[in-house]
Formats: sequence, C-alpha cells, structure tokens
Amino acid sequence: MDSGNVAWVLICGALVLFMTPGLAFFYGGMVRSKNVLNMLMMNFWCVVVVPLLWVVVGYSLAFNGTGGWLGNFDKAFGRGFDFSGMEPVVMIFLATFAAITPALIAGAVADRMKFAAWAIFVPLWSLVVYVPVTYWVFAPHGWLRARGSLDFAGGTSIHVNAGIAALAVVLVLGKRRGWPKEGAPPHSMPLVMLGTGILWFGWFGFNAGSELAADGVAVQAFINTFLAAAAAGLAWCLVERVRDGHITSLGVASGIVAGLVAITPACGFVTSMSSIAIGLIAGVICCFAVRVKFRFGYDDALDVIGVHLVGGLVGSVLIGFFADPAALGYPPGKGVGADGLLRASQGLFFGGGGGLLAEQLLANGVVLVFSFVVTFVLAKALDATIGLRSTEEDEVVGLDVTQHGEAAYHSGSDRSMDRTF
Amino acid sequence: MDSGNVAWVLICGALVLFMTPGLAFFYGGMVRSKNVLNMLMMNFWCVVVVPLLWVVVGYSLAFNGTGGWLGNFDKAFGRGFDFSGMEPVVMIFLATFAAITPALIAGAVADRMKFAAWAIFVPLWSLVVYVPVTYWVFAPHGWLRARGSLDFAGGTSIHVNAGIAALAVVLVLGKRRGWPKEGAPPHSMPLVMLGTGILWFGWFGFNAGSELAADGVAVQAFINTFLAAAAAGLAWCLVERVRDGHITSLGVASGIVAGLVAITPACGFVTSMSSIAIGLIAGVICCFAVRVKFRFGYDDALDVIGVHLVGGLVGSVLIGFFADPAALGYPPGKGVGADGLLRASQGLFFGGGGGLLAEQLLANGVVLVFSFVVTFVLAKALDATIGLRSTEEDEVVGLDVTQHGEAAYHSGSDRSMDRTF
Amino acid sequence: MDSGNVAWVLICGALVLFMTPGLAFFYGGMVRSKNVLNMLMMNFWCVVVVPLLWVVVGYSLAFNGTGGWLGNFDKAFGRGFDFSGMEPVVMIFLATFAAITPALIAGAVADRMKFAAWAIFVPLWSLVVYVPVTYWVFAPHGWLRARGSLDFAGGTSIHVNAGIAALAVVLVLGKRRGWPKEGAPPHSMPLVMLGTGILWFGWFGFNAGSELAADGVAVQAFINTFLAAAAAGLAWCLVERVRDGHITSLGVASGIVAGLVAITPACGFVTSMSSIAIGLIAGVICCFAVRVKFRFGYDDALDVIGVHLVGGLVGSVLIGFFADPAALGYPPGKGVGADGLLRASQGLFFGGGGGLLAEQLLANGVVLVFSFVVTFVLAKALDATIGLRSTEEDEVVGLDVTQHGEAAYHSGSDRSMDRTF
Amino acid sequence: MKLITAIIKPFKVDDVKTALKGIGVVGLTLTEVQGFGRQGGHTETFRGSEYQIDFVPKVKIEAVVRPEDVDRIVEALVDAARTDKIGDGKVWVTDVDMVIRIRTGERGSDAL
Amino acid sequence: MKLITAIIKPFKVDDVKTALKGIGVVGLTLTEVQGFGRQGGHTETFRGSEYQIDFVPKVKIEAVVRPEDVDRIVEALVDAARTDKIGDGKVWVTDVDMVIRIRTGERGSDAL
Amino acid sequence: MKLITAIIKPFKVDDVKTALKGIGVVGLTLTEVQGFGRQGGHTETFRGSEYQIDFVPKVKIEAVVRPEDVDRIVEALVDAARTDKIGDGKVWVTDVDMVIRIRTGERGSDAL
Ligand SMILES: Nc1ncnc2c1ncn2[C@@H]1O[C@H](COP(=O)(O)OP(=O)(O)O)[C@@H](O)[C@H]1O
Ligand SMILES: Nc1ncnc2c1ncn2[C@@H]1O[C@H](COP(=O)(O)OP(=O)(O)O)[C@@H](O)[C@H]1O
Ligand SMILES: Nc1ncnc2c1ncn2[C@@H]1O[C@H](COP(=O)(O)OP(=O)(O)O)[C@@H](O)[C@H]1O
Repeated sequence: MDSGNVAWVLICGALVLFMTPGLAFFYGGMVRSKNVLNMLMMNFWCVVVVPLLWVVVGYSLAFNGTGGWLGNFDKAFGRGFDFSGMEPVVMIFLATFAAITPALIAGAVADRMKFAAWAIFVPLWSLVVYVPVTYWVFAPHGWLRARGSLDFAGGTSIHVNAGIAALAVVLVLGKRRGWPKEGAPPHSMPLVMLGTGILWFGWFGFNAGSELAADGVAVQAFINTFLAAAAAGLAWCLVERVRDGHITSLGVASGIVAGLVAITPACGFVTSMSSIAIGLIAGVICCFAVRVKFRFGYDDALDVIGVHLVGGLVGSVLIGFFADPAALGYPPGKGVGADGLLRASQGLFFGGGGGLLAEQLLANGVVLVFSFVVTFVLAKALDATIGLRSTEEDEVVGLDVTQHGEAAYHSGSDRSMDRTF
Repeated sequence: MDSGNVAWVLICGALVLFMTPGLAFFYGGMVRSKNVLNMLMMNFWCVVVVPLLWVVVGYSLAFNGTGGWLGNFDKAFGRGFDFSGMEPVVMIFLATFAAITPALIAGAVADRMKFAAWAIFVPLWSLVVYVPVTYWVFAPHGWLRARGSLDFAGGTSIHVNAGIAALAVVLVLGKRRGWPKEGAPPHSMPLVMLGTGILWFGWFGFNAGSELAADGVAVQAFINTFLAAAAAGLAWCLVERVRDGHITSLGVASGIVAGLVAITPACGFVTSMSSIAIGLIAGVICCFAVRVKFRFGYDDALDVIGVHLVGGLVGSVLIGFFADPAALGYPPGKGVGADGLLRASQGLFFGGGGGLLAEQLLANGVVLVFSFVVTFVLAKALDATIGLRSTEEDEVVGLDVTQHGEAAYHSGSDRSMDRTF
Repeated sequence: MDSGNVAWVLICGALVLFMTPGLAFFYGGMVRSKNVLNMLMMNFWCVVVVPLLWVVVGYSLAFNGTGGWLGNFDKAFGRGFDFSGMEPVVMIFLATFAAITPALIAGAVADRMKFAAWAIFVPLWSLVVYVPVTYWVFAPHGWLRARGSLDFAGGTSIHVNAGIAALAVVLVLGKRRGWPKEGAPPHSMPLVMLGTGILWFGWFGFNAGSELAADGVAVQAFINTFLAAAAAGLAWCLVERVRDGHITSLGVASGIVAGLVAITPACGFVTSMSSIAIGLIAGVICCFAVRVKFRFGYDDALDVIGVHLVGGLVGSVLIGFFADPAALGYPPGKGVGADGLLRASQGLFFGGGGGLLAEQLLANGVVLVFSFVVTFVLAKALDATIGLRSTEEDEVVGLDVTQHGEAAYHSGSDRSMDRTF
Repeated sequence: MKLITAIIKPFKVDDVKTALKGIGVVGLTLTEVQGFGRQGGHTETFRGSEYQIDFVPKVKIEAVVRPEDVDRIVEALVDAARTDKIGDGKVWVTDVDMVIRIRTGERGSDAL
Repeated sequence: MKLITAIIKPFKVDDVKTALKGIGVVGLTLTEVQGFGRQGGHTETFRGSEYQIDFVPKVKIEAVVRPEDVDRIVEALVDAARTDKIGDGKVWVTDVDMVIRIRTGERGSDAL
Repeated sequence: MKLITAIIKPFKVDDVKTALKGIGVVGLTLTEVQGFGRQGGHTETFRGSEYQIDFVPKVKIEAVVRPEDVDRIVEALVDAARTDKIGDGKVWVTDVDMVIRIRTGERGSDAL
C-alpha cells in the first residue's frame, strides 16, 4: 500500500465530494430565488442518501462480480475490505461518483418537481439504473468493458447515463408553466460562477483520481482535464461572440463544464493535443445543442441534456478517433489499468482502425436505451403513485416555501419575526 | 520522512485552514445582513491571531511535555523542529485546529458581542482553556489520554470544549433583544449551504489527517467521516419530515455538521457500519437538542451547544460502545498511534467491557467542568473590565456598521458615494 | 518518479487553478453589482486562454532553454515530455501560475475597460512580458536567477511583474468617471471574504507546491505561508484600529493577501520567525500603500499596485535580509533546488553580507523597468487600434449589460421574462 | 393629471405592462413591495422554530396619466392583473397637481 | 378613501402591523426604503477611504382606508411606531379618488 | 403640505440630495425602483436565449414639503437631476392632507 497513492486517491475523493455542492451552486444560481433552496436540496439529498446505499449494497453490486452483468453481495455492508490494500479507498472514492450522478438530473427537473418524488426517485434510480450500468462499463468483468469499450472516469456511465435519464424524466414531468414563451434568467450569476470554479477544481480529482494511483497516466489525465476545459470554454466564447455578439459569463461557465464532461471518458487515453481538440469540438457542439430543446419542446430547464448527454457522447465517441494509449505508455491491447484487466486499443486517427469506435458506439447505444427505458418506467410509476409534479399554485409561489418551508434570502436588514413555535 | 505522508498531512492542513472561512459562511448566512461581517470577522480573527500564538508558544505548551498536565517551552518560537521528520508538519497541521476551536464559539454569541471583547477573548481563551485541555486529551503523556480515553480528532478537546465554553459565555453575555419572542431568519441560506459544503470537504482533512499518515487507519477515518455525515444529515431530515412536515436545507446542513462533529472523536476507532450508527444517533439527538435553549432560556444564537457540545458528547460517549480497534488492526491495548503511545481498547459492544466507556465519561466530564468554569471566569472578568456586550443602540443598528464601519451589501446597482477621506 | 511528490504537486496544481476563481470573487465582491460579471469574466478569460497558450508554446519558451534570455520551442505543442518523470507535472503546475498572473491586473482596470481589449491584451501580455520575465527569474539558466537572485514561488516574476504592469495599463486607461471624488463601496463583502478564503487555501499549493516535492522545504514553505498571512492580517487590523478606529473585514482580507504576496518569493528561504516578521512588515506597509493612489492620482481601482506590487517588492527585498537557507538545510551557495541549479545564499541578517540583497534589488529593478515599458507600449498600441476604454455611457449603465449582455442578479423573486430568441 | 397605483402579483407584471403599452401608456414605474392582506402568508421553519410570514411578494405599479384616460387604463390594468384568486391586489387613483419631464422641463400631458 | 403613508424604523414593522390589525386594518403594503433626515447616517471605511452614508434603512407602509377611520388608524400607528428616538419617521395622509379590488372589481370601501 | 415625487437616474442621487439639502430640504425618502419608458431597456442573453428587459433601474425620491416651497424645490431638483439624455425621469406633485412626526406627534410644517 503506497502512501502516495493512498494520499492521492483520498484527496481526490474529497475533491469529488466537494463537486456536489459545487453542482448545487452551479444549478442553484441559474434558478429564480424562489426555487434555489429546492435545487440545493435536490443535490444535497443525493450526497446524504446515495453514499449510504453505496456502502450498504451499491458498491458490491456495481463492482464485486465475476460475471458480465452484475455484482454480488460479498462486499455488502462494508464487509470484507482489506485496509492494507487499495480496495476500501476505491470503494469510498467511487461513492462520490454514485452521489453526483443522480444530482446531475436535478438541473433538468428544476422549478417544478415535488421534493417527495425526488427523494424517492434518487435511491431507486441509483439501484436500478446506475448500479447495473456502472457494472457493465466500469467493473473489471463488465460486458461492455470486456468487449473493449473505454470510459476512463465516467463519460458513458455517468454523463450519458444521467443525461438520457434526465430526458426521460422531463418527458414524464412536462414543461414549466409559461415555458418556452417565458424564461427565467439566473437569480445569481456569481453563484453560478462559484459552482463552476468548484466543479473544475473537483474535476481534477474526478478524472485524475480515476487512475487510482499517482502515476504518469494520472498526470496525463490531469493535464487533459485542464486543457479540455479551457479549450471548450474558449470555443463556447468564440461561438457566442460570432453568433450573439457578446461573450457571456454563463457561456464560459457552460463551455468549461462541457469540456470537462467531454474529456471525462477520454482523459486517460489521449494526448494533450488531442484533449484540446476534444475540448474545442465539445464546446462548439454543446453551445448549439443547448438550443435544441426549443425545437423539440422538452423542457430541460438547465440544459443537462445539451451539456451532459451531448458532451458525454461527444467525448466518448471521440475516444474512437483520438485514443492513443501507446503514446501514453500502455501496452496496447494488453491487460493494463488499476485492475490489470483493461484492454486499451488505439483510435482511428492513431492506427487503431474502427474497432474501438464501434465499441464506443455500442456501449453508449446500450446505455442510452437501457437508461432511457428504465428511467421512463420508473418516472411513470412514481407519477402514477405519489405524483412527480408540484401543484401549479406551488410552482407559482415557489418550491422553497412550499416544499421546504424556507425562503433563501431575508433581505430586510433588521426585520425580526415573531416565533410561533 | 515519507513523501506520501508529508503530502497527505500538508494537504489536510490546508483543508482544515479552509474550514474556518467555511464556518464563517455557515454562521454568517444564518445571521441578519446587518451582522454578517461581524460574524465573518469573529472567525477570521481566530485564524489570524491563534496560529501565531500557536507557533510562538501554544504548540510547545500543548504537546511538548513529559508530565501529565502541561507542556514546556522547548518548542516555543518555532525552535527545535527537525524538518527531516514529521514534527513540523504535525505542528502546523494542529495550528489549524487551534484556530477553528474558538471560532466555533462565535455562533453562540452572534449579533450582540462587542468586537473588542471578542478580539481579546480569543487569544486568552486559547491559552488558558484550549492549551491545557489539548495537552490532557491529545498529548502523548496527557493524563486523560494516558488513562486510556480516546479522542481521534478532537471531539472532546475541540467540540465539547468549545460547546461548553459557548454556554459559559452566553450566560454572561445575556440574550439578544427580543429573544426568544422574536427570531431572525437566515439572511442567506445559500451562504449557509456553501459553508456546509466547505466544512464537509475540509473535515476529511480534519479527521483523516489526524492519523498523521496516509495509511489504512486514515482510510477508515475518511470513510467514517463520509458516512457519519451522510447518516446524520439523513436522520435530521427524517425527524423534520415527521415532526415539521418539511425537509429543510438548514436541517440537512445542521445534520451533516452534527454527524461530522460526532464522528470526529470516533473516526479512527470504529468500523464503517458503526459510523453510520453514530451518525444516525447524533442526527436525531441534535435535531431535538437545538430546541432545548428555548426551554432553559439561554440564547445560543446559532446552536453551538445543540450541535457541537451535544454532538461531541454523543460521539465521544459512543466510542465507549462502538470502539473496535481490533477490527481496524490496532493491537488492542498495546501502544499504537502516530506516537506509539496510544492505548486503544475495545468498546462495550465489541467485548471491551465498560472500562473505555468510563474513561470517556471521565474525560468529557473533566473537560466540561474545567472549560465551563475557566471560561465563565474569563468572560466575567472581561465583562467587568472592557464589557462584553455592545450597546442596545448598536445591536439595533447592526454590528457591521457599529463595530467595523462597514456594510455587507451595497445593492444600489450604480449608486456611487462621495469619499470624505 | 515518487508517488508522494506526484500527488503533492498535482494537488497543488489544482489548488492554484482554484485561486483564479478565488481572485475573481475577491475582486468581484469589491465592484458594484453592475460590473461584477465583467470582473469575473476578466479572470475566467485568463484561465481559459493562457493555459492553452502555455502548453502550445509558453512553457517551452519560459523554461526550456540553455541560454540566459529565452527558451526554445523543443517542448512546444506538448511534445517531448517524459511521463515517467516530473517534467509534465511541473509544466501543468506552472500553467496555473501563468493563468493567474494577468488576472491580477484585472483588479486595477475594473469598471471601465472594454472586454474586447482585455481579451486581446491577456494573451499578448503573457507572451511578450510574462514569458521572458519568467525565464530570467525562474528558468534554470535564466540570467537573473543565475546571478543568484532568489524567488521561490513568484514574488518578482508574478506579483511585482503584474503589479507594475497594472500601473502601466491604468495610466493609459485613465480614471473612472467621478474618481477620486466618488467611490463605489463593495457590492458584496461576503463574496470578497469567500475569495480571500479560497486564495489563502490555494496559496498553500502556490508556495509549498513550488518546491516540486513533498519534503522539508515544502513543509517550511507551507508553515511560512500560513504565518506570514496571519501576521500581515493582524498587522493590517492593528493599523486600522489605531488609524481609523475600526477593524474592517476588507482590512483583514487585504492584510492576509498582502502577507501571502510578500511571503511568496521568500517562503522557501526563511525560517518561521522570519516569516512572521515579513508578514508584519508587509501588512503595515501595504495598509498605507493602498492610499498612495489618491496622492498621485492613478486610478488603481482595487489596489493591485498597493497590495501586489508593493507586497511583492517588500517580500522580495526582505529576502536579502532574512534568507537563511543554511537553517533550512540547503548547502549554501551549492547547487540545490528541484533542478539542482539554484544558488541560495544567506541574507544580511544571517551572515550573508549584502550580496543577496543587491541581487534582489537588481532582479526587481530589471523586472520593474522591462514590464512597465513593454506593457505601456502594448496598452498604447491597443488603445490606438481597438481602443482600451468603454464608452462613458457603457460605464454608467454598467459593463455587465453592455460588454456581456448579462446582469448578475435578478432579484424579482418570481418575475419571469418573455424570451425573444 | 392622475396617478394610478396598482398592487399586483409579481408574475403578472409582463401581462400588465403589455396591456398598458397596448392602450398607449408610454411610461410607468415599478417597485418590488410586500403585501399584507386577506391572502395571508406562509410559515417558515428554521431548526424547528416556526415563523409566521405575513407578507407576500407583490409588485407596485405607478403611472401618471391624463385624467380622461384613467377609466380605460384602470380597466385594462384590472383585466390583465386578474387571476380570480385571492391576493390579486388593488388599484387606486390619486390626483396629481403637476408633472414635469426632467429632461425637457415640459409640464402636464406633454411630460408623459 | 384616504391613503395613509408611514415611514418607520424597520424593527418596528411587526408592532405596527399588529397594532393596525388590532383596529381592523385588513390590508397594507410595505416597501423597503432608505431615509434621509435629522437622524443622520453613518460613515463606512474601505481600505482607509471614508464614505459618509446619509441614508438609513426605513420601511414605508401604505394603507388605503375609509376617511372616517383615518384618525384612529394614524393614532394607533404613531403609538406603535414611536421609540422617542430621533428617526422614528413620518406619517402623511393623501386623498384617494377611488380604489378597486382587482379580483372582484369592487370599488370604494368594499374594495378594502 | 405637498408631496414631491421624483423618478431619477440612480447615479444622480447624490447630486439631487446635495441640491435639496442646499435649499433647506431636511428630509426625504428614497426607493430603488425600475422604470419603463421611452428610454427603453436592453437585451440579455443566456445560453443563446435572448430576453428583452424593458425595465431600467431608477431611484424614486419622495419629499413632503410646504406648499410655498414646491416650485423652488422642484426647480432645484430638476436642475440637479437633468443630464439631457433620455430617461432622466419625471417629477410630480400631489396634495397632502396632513403630516405627522411620529417621535413628537407634531403636525404640519413642524413635522418636517
Ligand atoms: N387597504 C390596503 N391598502 C394598501 N394595500 C392593500 C390594502 N389591502 C390590500 N392591499 C394590498 O393588496 C394585496 C392583496 O390584497 P388581499 O387582501 O391579500 O387580496 P385581494 O386583493 O384579493 O383582496 C395585499 O397583499 C396588499 O399588498
Ligand atoms: N420631508 C420628508 N419627506 C419625506 N420623508 C421624510 C421627510 N422627512 C423625513 N422623512 C423620512 O422620515 C425619516 C425620519 O426622519 P428624521 O428627520 O431622521 O427623524 P424624525 O422623524 O425623528 O424627525 C427619514 O429617514 C425619512 O425617511
Ligand atoms: N407616466 C409615467 N408614470 C410614472 N412614471 C413614469 C411615467 N413615464 C415615465 N416614468 C418614469 O420615468 C422614467 C424615465 O422616463 P422615459 O420616458 O424613459 O424618459 P424621459 O423621462 O426622458 O421621457 C421611466 O423609466 C419611468 O420610471
């Protein structure tokens, strides 16, 4: 057990935990002040509920197996971990991934979902969608991974997965009143920018930590995470400048996040220059993708689909072109990676032929279909039972007061209020 | 000197330093906008004054001794540190603990304490209360530790200590005008949630860093810090749902902090499942404890007592039941820990009998009495000399303007003001 | 390749990246709400544009050379890095330094600079000023470093350099309307304090990471970063108390930053007690320096000159007095440091004679002249071509709306707006 | 001249503005206010303490208009602001001695 | 109808509201305002530069009431708002031509 | 008594306050408002969606004054607030039945 690796993966775990509050602020700043606490709560709920589920049963089902489809219960209830090895570190590191994945969906359902429905949706979705998908894509013997598809830090299993699930939920949930005719500008852009800063900061742990060691691949992943975010932020700015005449702060923030999403699956398999290319491509595509919802009329409030689904797909597919594990010192095709089972082939642009691209398309296709269908059914079931949607009256008054009995801001500088106990 | 351990403890030190601003925002969001800067200042004051005191004399007195009661001056003024060993790392790591402990008290005295009095209280309290208590509980030869009481990261020496001191100060300081009939809702809940996120993030350094090495115990402490916070946050939410009908963001934030407090003393001695149990228990108890002040009529403005004192006691006492160092690979009863002097016995539930529980009760009892008495005397002395309490007029106008000559927010989007120099 | 060192420098890199958003909030809170997004954007722009430039060509020119004046293109486009060694880690770590340096200048030009001009200024300045200065001061064979001047983490090459450049730009840009008769108080002090907390947190990575290893010198640098910030914060508070009668939150924040700036060049060469002395001196001097602009009439909006230029000079010159590498276990005068080429001599107070002081004065003098002249010419050229200054109308309405087509806050709790596409 | 003052629900601002624009109102001033009335407020809970919040967010609209236009404008305003739910608000009209346009010094209806 | 406008100290809002409720005022509108007057303001210091802030936070309360109730209401309001310290504020009364309840279209005292 | 109400540009507040102080106005109340008028607003863009913002920030100033002072004060106010650019705002004057100083109960001009 190497102290440097333990220190690295632990601190990366703390960074990823910090990302969920960061996401909460990124989203929370974009909604109106009457709904900001509800948005923060949807995120914080994920980080209190999912990690418990993860340790109790999730990790064991999502990673501890020998078949291609699902794990077993051998590591349930935190049993059977050897604290002189890396496994408990990996288990808790991945708990933070499990927590943030459903939180991504919160951005799509903003302003109108009953909190009680969200509270139940999150743990159920984690079990029936996140756990199996994670096993297929990430677990040593997962069938998609075993076939050779690559996902370094969760482009397919996290961003594509959460993004398509978001689409399924909003289709069941319906549009906010007034949308798309009316829109609601962000109540606090500084809060959005704070979230962006925290996300970028934490994403280094998310991506470079996924190497599960402080080695050369982690360094490459770190560099790529930096460059792709910068490149996508720049690309989004340039599109805005040309198209809208202005460079906006929400634009650069969105671009940075799009770049981070896109490089997530690729960061450990591509060179620095490829990461810049991936960032530029993702920035441009996502900048247009966020407007698709107006054409098709699904109310993806904060663009989870336009940024996470599209960005994740872009990055995951581009692996098929840019992957160059040879340049990164992986013995190509041989068993590599933390568990020695990863088969990393070259991409189309680097002499690998179309095989890897095909696997990337297959893996993402499978996740798109599975996640959409199961999530849609789950949402329908919840809607039919407790109901997904808040009343129109609650939507008008705001979810903070109606769902949580709180208001985010009390400006009156020294107005005090009678306590009624 | 192992680079992995150095990297780990240094980064943990940076995380704990970041906690004091985090605490400032956690508290600052809860007060009215006329008092927020005063709250931030009470916290920042701790982090500029106490670390200097710590390096100059505090560390040497609090850790560098051979007797049971107090250290000596051999390491004063930063003298006598060997930079090829871990000691200077430990010294600076613990400086951040010394800084945040008095800062915890700020939450109790909010909205009414003269800043001049706070400015003097902080260094005095650190010297006469924090330093001796730390020696007894934490120092290799400290008498409470030598007897076998356990406190991994500061439940007794920090949270119980600061919590009971807060009670002593508010008893001298008195209630805010209008309290409890009137109350003042948080001026910015997003600021509170930001503080919560920073605190949780930093607390990984606080707890897992206290192992002073990147090893298996640090990993267990990290996992427990994660799980106890989640469990307590969940518990607080469930109590609110049942009792008040709503799950509030302030509730989940309070629960998370309560869980972090409770696991602080225990994180290096209990298993993952025990940490969940401790978190659940602490969440429920603290959720009720924050209302005790209305029964007894002490104005603990932001619930330092209900969360830190009660949470610290819960965690510290539960060590007596849940401690299972054997399961964590400590040779039980043998000398272990960073300094090889720690005697870690089993708790009541794990075959250790009541011995450890008795030591836990004794240690906390001693700290409760000592800290309360000395702090009460100190507060009375300050009150008799310079006065603890701001004028009623200042309290109405607000402490930001009257104590600091500043206002937190200037909304008028483009009102400029004449400079009078 | 030691995993502990890799983990340390990577996490330090993430910390420094986080500093630029931190700086954005530190500055952004100080401006009026009509200009805050523009301030955030000036900072975020640096962090998306400069790192790309750095990897493509900057690093190679700024570090990879054998002559005294400038590097070559051998490491351009991310070519030629050995991922089994530390060099790629160092390259990306330093990318964050390159990003934050021009961002410092944003504080001086606040409220009135055309964003288009800033967007072009940043990459140009990085190439023609930052890159050569960095080579001279930091690169193994840089002529100023080779002569024996010391700059551990960037006092001369970053703070003095950016500070004097800020003076050059504001002289070309001119004063804000109404200044100095009118001033604009901070629109959100809590945002300023958040930035302060993030900056201090990140600065540990900035300074202690610059050792490029997790060793005893990194520990000393970490300790000094902590103490100097605290000492300078305290010093600023005391001056305010005596001079103005109040201790302000902006004061303690400014002092902390001043101390961090001053210790940046010195942190790896001085003892703990010397770092306290340097902090106290810097705090007092900067507290007076921020008022000099009123005497000389240059509109340094947020005191980049008073804090960064003056603070950087103070720290850099004091190295000449306080440097004591012997006490830190450097073989004095021998080749030391990460690249084995550093010549660290003793300061005046520690038996080193005036030689080092002379070198410090020379190095800073050279940077002052070069940076001022080149920046002034660059600013003049931009002003003559696209124009540096926004229209008076835009300045009155605010830069957020006019430069970025956005407003920072939309308070109307549930006012929605018609989308016009 | 007459001053029409209306207290309306915030989410009705756009509708009201559009309606008034439609019938030739070229200027008005809006203020974020808080209302107390039959509608009642809501309760908030902080750490188990309940607070009764009696005030609900409203928007106040003020427009100085020609006396002869008052009835048409009030009617249009009321129609646009009505949701038939409690809390829709009030409109009241007061007399104005004179009105001046600062930029030009014009008075009376020319100032509108 | 009459419009009673009062400028009071913010921390007096609850007392005033309770007092008015007590004597049958069923509705009123509140605005956060800033006042300039005898009370004077305060100075703020930012990095050693002083600013004289002349405006202090106040709350404005507006209530349309029946003419015959004006005196009772003003009296109750003044009593509730008074602290006998400078800056307690002002109350003024203006005439209202007509008042309408948006929800129902009722006019006059029925609209209150 | 008369009530002078002025809608002005925010950055003119200090000038107006100084001017009114200069001619003996000892008190006034300020409110942050948003104005709709000829000046028009601006557009904002969020992720490529455009919003037309019709309201621009303004400041409302209210002062109760003695009838005989109205003209002087209005004149001073208009001069101080004028920038000759569109959007300078309006001033209007309404009649006040009575004004009371809460602290003392004084009425009429003594209350100012
Ligand atoms: N007498 C009044 N004077 C001034 N404002 C009033 C008065 N009565 C009600 N309002 C305003 O009108 C709003 C709506 O009134 P309310 O009684 O709640 O519903 P409705 O208008 O349907 O009767 C209140 O929130 C308050 O702002
Ligand atoms: N002539 C006036 N017109 C409008 N508002 C006024 C006037 N005079 C005072 N006010 C308001 O009343 C508040 C209190 O007035 P002030 O002169 O400070 O104390 P007092 O009411 O005790 O005389 C002021 O802050 C201002 O908001
Ligand atoms: N009829 C009106 N009633 C009330 N306020 C008005 C009216 N017309 C204009 N205003 C206020 O005056 C401000 C300036 O008016 P505007 O027409 O934009 O420019 P100008 O005053 O130069 O004609 C508006 O923003 C609005 O706040």
